[in-house]
Amino acid sequence: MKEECCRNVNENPCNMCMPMGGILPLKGIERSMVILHGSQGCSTYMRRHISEHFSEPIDIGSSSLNEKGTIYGGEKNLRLALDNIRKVYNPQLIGVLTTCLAETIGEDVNRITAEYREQNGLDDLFIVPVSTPGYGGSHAEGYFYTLRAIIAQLAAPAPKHNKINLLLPNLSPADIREIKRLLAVMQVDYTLCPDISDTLDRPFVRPYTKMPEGGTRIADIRAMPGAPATIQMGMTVADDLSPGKYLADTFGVPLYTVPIPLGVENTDRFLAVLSEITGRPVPEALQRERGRLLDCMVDSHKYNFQGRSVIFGEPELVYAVTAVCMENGIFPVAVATGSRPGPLRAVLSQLTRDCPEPVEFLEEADFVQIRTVSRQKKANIAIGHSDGRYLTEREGIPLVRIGFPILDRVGGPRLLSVGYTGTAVFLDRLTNTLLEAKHGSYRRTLYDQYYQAN
Amino acid sequence: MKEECCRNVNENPCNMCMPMGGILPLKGIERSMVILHGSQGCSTYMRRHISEHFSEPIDIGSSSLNEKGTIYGGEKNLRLALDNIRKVYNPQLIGVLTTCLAETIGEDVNRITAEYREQNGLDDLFIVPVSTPGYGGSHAEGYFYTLRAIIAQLAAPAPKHNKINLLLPNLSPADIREIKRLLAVMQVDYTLCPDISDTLDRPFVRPYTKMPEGGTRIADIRAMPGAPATIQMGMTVADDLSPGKYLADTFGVPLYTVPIPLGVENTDRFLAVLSEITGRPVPEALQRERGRLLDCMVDSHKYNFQGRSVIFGEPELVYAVTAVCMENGIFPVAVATGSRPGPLRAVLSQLTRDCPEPVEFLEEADFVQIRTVSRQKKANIAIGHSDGRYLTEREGIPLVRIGFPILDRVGGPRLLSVGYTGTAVFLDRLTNTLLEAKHGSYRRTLYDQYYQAN
Amino acid sequence: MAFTEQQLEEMLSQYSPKVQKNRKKHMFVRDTSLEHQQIEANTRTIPGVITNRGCAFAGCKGVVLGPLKDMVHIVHGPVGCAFYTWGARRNKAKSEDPTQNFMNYCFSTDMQESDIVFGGEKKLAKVIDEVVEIFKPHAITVSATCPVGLIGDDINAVAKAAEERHGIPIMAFSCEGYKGVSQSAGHHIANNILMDRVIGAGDLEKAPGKFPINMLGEYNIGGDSWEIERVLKEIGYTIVSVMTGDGSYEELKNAHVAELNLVQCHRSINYIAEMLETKYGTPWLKVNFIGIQSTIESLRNMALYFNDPGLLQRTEEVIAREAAKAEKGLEQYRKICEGKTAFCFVGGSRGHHYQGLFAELGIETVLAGYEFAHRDDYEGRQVIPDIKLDADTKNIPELHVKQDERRFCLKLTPEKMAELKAKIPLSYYAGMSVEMKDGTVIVDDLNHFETELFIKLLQPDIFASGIKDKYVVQKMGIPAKQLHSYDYSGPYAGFGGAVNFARDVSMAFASPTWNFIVPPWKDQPLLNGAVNSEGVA
Amino acid sequence: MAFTEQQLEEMLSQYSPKVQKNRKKHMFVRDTSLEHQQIEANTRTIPGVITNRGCAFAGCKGVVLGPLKDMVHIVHGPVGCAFYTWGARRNKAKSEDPTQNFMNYCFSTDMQESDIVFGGEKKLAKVIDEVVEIFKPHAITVSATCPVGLIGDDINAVAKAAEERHGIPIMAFSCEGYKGVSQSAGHHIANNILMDRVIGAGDLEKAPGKFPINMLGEYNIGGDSWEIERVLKEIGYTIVSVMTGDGSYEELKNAHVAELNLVQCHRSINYIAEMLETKYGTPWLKVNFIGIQSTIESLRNMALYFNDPGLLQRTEEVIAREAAKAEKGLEQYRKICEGKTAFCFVGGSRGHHYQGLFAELGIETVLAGYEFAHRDDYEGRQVIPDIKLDADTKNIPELHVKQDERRFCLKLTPEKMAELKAKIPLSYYAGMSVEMKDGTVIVDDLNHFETELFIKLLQPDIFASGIKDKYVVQKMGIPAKQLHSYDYSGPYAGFGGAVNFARDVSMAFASPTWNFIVPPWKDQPLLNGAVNSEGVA
Repeated sequence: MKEECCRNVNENPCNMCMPMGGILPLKGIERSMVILHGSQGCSTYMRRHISEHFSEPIDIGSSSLNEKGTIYGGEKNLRLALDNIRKVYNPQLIGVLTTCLAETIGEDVNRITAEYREQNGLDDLFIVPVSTPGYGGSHAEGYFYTLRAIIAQLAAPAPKHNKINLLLPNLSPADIREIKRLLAVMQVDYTLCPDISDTLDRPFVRPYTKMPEGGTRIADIRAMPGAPATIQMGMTVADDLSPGKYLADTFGVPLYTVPIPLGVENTDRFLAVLSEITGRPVPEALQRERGRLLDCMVDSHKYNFQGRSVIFGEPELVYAVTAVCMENGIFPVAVATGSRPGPLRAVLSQLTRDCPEPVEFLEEADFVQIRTVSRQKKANIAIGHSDGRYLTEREGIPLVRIGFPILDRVGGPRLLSVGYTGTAVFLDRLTNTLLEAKHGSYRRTLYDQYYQAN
Repeated sequence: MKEECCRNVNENPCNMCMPMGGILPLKGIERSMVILHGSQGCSTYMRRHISEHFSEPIDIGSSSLNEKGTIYGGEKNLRLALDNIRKVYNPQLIGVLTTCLAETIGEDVNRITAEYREQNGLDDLFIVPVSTPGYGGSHAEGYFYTLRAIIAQLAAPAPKHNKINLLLPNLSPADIREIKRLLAVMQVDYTLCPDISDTLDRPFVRPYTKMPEGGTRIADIRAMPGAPATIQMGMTVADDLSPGKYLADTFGVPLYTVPIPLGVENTDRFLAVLSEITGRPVPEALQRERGRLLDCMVDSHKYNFQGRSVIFGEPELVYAVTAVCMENGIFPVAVATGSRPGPLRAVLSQLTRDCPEPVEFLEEADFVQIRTVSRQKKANIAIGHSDGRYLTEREGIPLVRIGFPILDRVGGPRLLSVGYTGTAVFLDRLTNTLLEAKHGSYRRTLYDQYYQAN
Repeated sequence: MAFTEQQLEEMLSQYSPKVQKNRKKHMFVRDTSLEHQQIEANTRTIPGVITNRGCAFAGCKGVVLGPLKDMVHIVHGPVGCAFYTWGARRNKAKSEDPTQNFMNYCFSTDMQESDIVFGGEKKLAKVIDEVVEIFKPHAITVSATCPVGLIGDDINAVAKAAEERHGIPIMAFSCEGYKGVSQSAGHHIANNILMDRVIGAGDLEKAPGKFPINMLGEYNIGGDSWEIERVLKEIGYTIVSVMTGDGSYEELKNAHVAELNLVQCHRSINYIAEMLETKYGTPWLKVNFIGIQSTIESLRNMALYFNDPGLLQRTEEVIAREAAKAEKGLEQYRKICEGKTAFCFVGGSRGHHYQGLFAELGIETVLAGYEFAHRDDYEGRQVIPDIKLDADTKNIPELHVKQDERRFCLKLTPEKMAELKAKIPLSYYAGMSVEMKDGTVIVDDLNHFETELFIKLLQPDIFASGIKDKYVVQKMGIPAKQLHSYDYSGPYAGFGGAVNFARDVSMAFASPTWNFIVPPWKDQPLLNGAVNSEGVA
Repeated sequence: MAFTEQQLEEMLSQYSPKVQKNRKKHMFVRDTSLEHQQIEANTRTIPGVITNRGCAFAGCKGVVLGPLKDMVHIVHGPVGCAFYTWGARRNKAKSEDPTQNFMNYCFSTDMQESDIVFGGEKKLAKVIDEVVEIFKPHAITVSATCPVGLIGDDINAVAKAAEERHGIPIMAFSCEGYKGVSQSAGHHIANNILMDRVIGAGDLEKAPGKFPINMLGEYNIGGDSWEIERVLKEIGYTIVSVMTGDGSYEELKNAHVAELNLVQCHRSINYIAEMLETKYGTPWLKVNFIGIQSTIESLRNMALYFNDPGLLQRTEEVIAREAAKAEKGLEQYRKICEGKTAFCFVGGSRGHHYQGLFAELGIETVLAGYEFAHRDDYEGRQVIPDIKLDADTKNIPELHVKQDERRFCLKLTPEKMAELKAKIPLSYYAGMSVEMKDGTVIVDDLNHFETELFIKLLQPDIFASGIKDKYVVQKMGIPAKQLHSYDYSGPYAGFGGAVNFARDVSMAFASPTWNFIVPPWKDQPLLNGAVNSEGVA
């Protein structure tokens, strides 16, 4: 619950805005572009932040609405933006995300884009309008809402095939590649969406092309209704934001909801679902990886048991990280998200029911609240994106970086944390952070006392 | 060169002794055991250190020589040790490593083991006696000398086949698994030796067995003379320690010497050799991994260029790490090994010829020398095993842990650093260490000045 | 490599005729044989053409207000815009009073859908109350994001009422993102209110030391201002205020006592400079502390203005010592940089300022431009009367100040002023273009499409811009230097900064990393000379 | 779960008859109905049977000498043995004089092949000279590794000559690894020379405070000694020296002024305790500061010895306060530990000491044993006259001390002594076995093969041993607690340590990690009851 229900100021936010979240899945569709319908500042700020996290070019168009547009509407600008984006990028899909401005002035982007498409005879171009005002939710909601819109726009009745739909939350490219490896080992055919593993972690290749290779193929999204099942990593996704639910309700595709495969149990669940759908057992090679993770957990459990974690970020990631902490006795003292109330509370309270101390759960949290509770409950390890760095600077709580955005370190896209093997290296990061803090204080004493001797 | 040529004391050594190095390759052979012929303390100390690095049981027999043995010889004890090890472990191969004691009293282990084998009619058991007195060299020499002895003992004329011999220095299990993945992607048949990737990074599996699964198969080692080529990661291995040279000289197997595939160029070289031997090109998938590494290098090059590294450890690893530093402008100010003079000096001076400042090179170094030169030459990042922690504690130089032994952190066996993808995550560790130090000092200022405000 | 108008035309021919016509006006190849080369600037970016421009909110809250450390800056709007301006610009600050430094904080009213529907005034009022209660700041700013103006929240009224409630200045800035055509609108909005409400609000009637100056348009990115101040203080200047790097409300309110205003970034702050002259009779001097020669020249011009023998002498002494030291520092880097070329597209003054420093390293700037400048920043202030005011510009309110009857005082006689103006850029800026060489390219509001084409045509050795185009260009194989945030480095201003800059630029050239960009299995020329044809607008 | 002799026999039947016979002597099932149960100990480990035992060098340099912080400990030999004793035992130390703390250093003569051939005496002499020059230590030890004795280096002569050259004590320890049958030989060697050369070398004739004591056989692993000293000082004792945790040459040389010697680890230090009694007339008291009851008992016994009313009262006051606090701390952990069983195989005293603490947590010790103990450590000192001295033991020189004519002084009258001996373990140790319950197993020099069998048969909930067997047992699914190094934790001694221990042991039980050891696709019983048959020796 919120620390003070009557507090209004948001100091040091723990989340970004809805259109920011909408951009990410669009970047994981093959040859797709994004236009933000609003002031050009929105596009610039979001490009800046996404670029810094991924160290990649992030091309996002803007309809560059100005004062005149606020009075007469932005249709002309949006049409011009569509023209220009089409000419320069020749995309197969354009996502049109609204902003505070477009929504406040009541732009009907569904109509505008539909007419535009029809008038220009653009049968081969998909345009996905999504209503993502900044006040409509956090970037986490924007992410799933947009993913749902993409699929709702594209999916069409299709003959049955054997590719499982796999719908992902905001994961690192390295994590997505690891999930693909697991799928390959399980010999599963799949349509993974969105897939930023190539588009937002581009190799250096010649020549530079404006549009990156990779992303989920549009034909595959079109055919999603013919899939034997949908697996959605979305324990915390409300039904009205859920693309998997859409496919189930509209086309009857069976939906399996699983957590991000971070941790033993979550990875077990993912593989068990794959097993169930395909009828194929988990192969020996993955069982050995699991055995290695268990071995690693056993080896580190004593150090980990001394951890008192504070976990923050997007609900879906927060859920999975909490699971890893619970499995390893790094019991969370607080779990926080900047996002709005949703299913997280219920699944989290189930997950943390065996916690020796009650877990403080903060929704719509800012970092002032997170810092306060971390200090009060003596957290000694923080896990989340890099805006949590003030927990280190001001409270001396070391931060293990995971999630989005990571702006003060390199390699966010290369952070591997999922699957048995990924969990083991993620856990090593946690354990070693605890060990370093432990040795660090010992070292400090040593340093003070013996420095002159050396 | 040694800082003071006439110095005798070794303060805080940077290396271990020869039999320690001999144990490691023996642990990478399928169903093999080791007996240390000497005082039981040798076995106990080495088991302790290897166990702590790998978090794995390390069973090593001892002939438990005592004072009587020093007078009358240790043959009886060694025979008894062989009996008991055979009975409990039922190994396919036993390595008998001598120690200071056995060598000083002049034990003829070749004769003893040969007679033992013959007298007991042990056609199916290989016994590999190796002369590894503690004063005979560092553990790095012991490693290759033992690997050579294993192959020399086992290899026999064999029909031609298509499995390439791949001879490895002391790498982490995670690195070996990555090398195997590269070989699989390149569709290469191989005999990789030694292979500790399963034996010293055992999954938790039921039931516990005394002998781990995995390791290089003895039949494969026997057949090494029939291989189309040997690839040895051994730029720094002297001919008389070189198993690859042995196979070339004795059986005419062409020898390709490559560095550990750490860094772009070293990985290129490894893949190019595979390409050359097999006639198969480097597949697109690996080229993309290479492109990702380049992209990562470009993204981080500015931060890395501010690095002044001090690198220490086993010669072969030191060479490869130096290559990564050279590629990324983290120019080394000093490179040190506790090992004896060997080929490292020549290959290193070639590698570092473009360094903007001359690189201090220390052979047979101890940590007092390494600390002195690090301080004098203002190193700001140390790269090596965890005995370098005093560089952090006393000189404030952060340490990026790699190699053996890592005793003050968990996950040494899970440290991935080779191949394009491994290099990228290794490089991220370096870059983020530099960034953390940079932000750290900024933070300290912030902390001092603004702490009360918060 | 001199570029020609013909090449430019060819390049532009890839655009549709309409866009071609538009964009042609925003660029030219420098030709000193022509009497004057005009450019179009500060006009709307074409929708869908991806540029680096931000919005009015960015210019107001992000650039001008943000660095004022002892004020709490509340963003009224949904949380995103506050988040995006949280610590993103590396404008450093330190404070003697740690309870009055709010630099690392981010305050938002976090408007929700219901606030949009029912109005956010009450929430804003409550947030102000909470902020006052918790932080007790000396002053507060409230910046509006897009929806605020649209739903009709009267932030001025809310601020005024809160001001009365709490007895501290609370200023409202209607800098909604859709105002104007770029962040430039926001600078203007911020300038107006700071002039109206802050500057002159202090009680000082006389500067606390000799040769009192304000430093305008210096935002202390990476510590730039600290390096400049170090030298100025050593020469003997009294720095009354810095606008706004490491700046404070407390200093700013007494800025009227300065006897000279230095203008570093002309674009973002010339409004205040002009108004200070009108209101208090204080002339302003265009300075440029980027590069050794520019720094020396700026210091000499300042000394000429005050015309004090001691000051003149100390100026020369400090210059001699500092320049010698810096020259020594630069030497090793010049070897690496000599003969290279740069592409320099930044903000509203750096596109100009860094050219001199590049030149000192032996690097020629082959293309330069500004993100959000006006014509005068390219062509010089003499064109201001000729600038057509379009609707977007007209929407930004002008503040008309008058002489302050009590405090106005001419700092120089009109004769002396005229004499000095002939020698130094007093209350004048000649713009960027005039200093550029024939065959170099000047571009306004460059976009991603053109960036790529220019990179291929000009093949520069280094690309100086920001994070949004950095990765495009690096992926083309060209090192990039962020001149907005300095890639976590700095300071780059002044004598010491020049050496830092030289070191960092040399890094880009010398890093062995670039040796590896041609893979062994695929050997291609570094750059495709031909423009690729994947799409034209 | 009571174990029976029959089960033991069955288990041992997997050995060959010869080994079976040997090993049977080293273990028994406790049966209090028998008058006495004898064990064989301190005999050779069978070659090829993998145990945890180290060597004489480990016992001498690694255990006893290593913690003496103000001496430089030079290892004469190839570099390995020095490396392996570098910071591996977590014996903590702090020093008032930072120039005289060498705890984090490792010194080796790094002998090479040529030194083996031509002798290492000259090199050793040079190394001593260098160490004196660089570090100026108050005293130096030289410990020999295997080859030294074999090649005939006379380290005593080298040390003596160096001592004369430098004027500081330099002591040589011929603790070559092949001496004796375990580290126990090294303890004895170290004891002898410390007694001969250090203790009594100081000038003090009287302790600097009341109730002066030495604490023997306490190595301050994880700060144990600090926790014990805290309480002792509070009661009013003067701690003259600790042997050797956080110990120093400077303290040790005045150890003769103590009026009582406490013995914590009987095995490693009883030689000195005895010799101190012979030479100075100071009795020793066996103490056990592990566990709350043992600590209380030890404190009361000490107070009884000194028999001072104030001391007795303070003892009870401190006990009351500390025990209450610790009890409170233990409460939460008892719930987790209650009903569990432990397997406790450690060193030469902890195998005994920790049983009481386990019991206080509700954990029964089902098997206990020592790595390197002698019969008296199991059966009590009364068996010492009956112990057969084999060749290995005979090789360790005995030091025969005599009464110090000047300093000898009976601390108690013979009558008082006899009276006290009836109440408290004065100059006596009853051994581990006597306190163990029927049906528990006592094993000497346990090996890996037996460990596995015992684990399967006894199914303990926690395994307390060291790093070499820890991973075997963890891979069998049983949590392990290192009682050599404490897994980076501690202190475990005294009142505060008991709570730390309870916390750490509870961790092992409560960690959710253990919930995951049965994979979902393979459900097996936690332990195979049947002994597996992969091989028998």
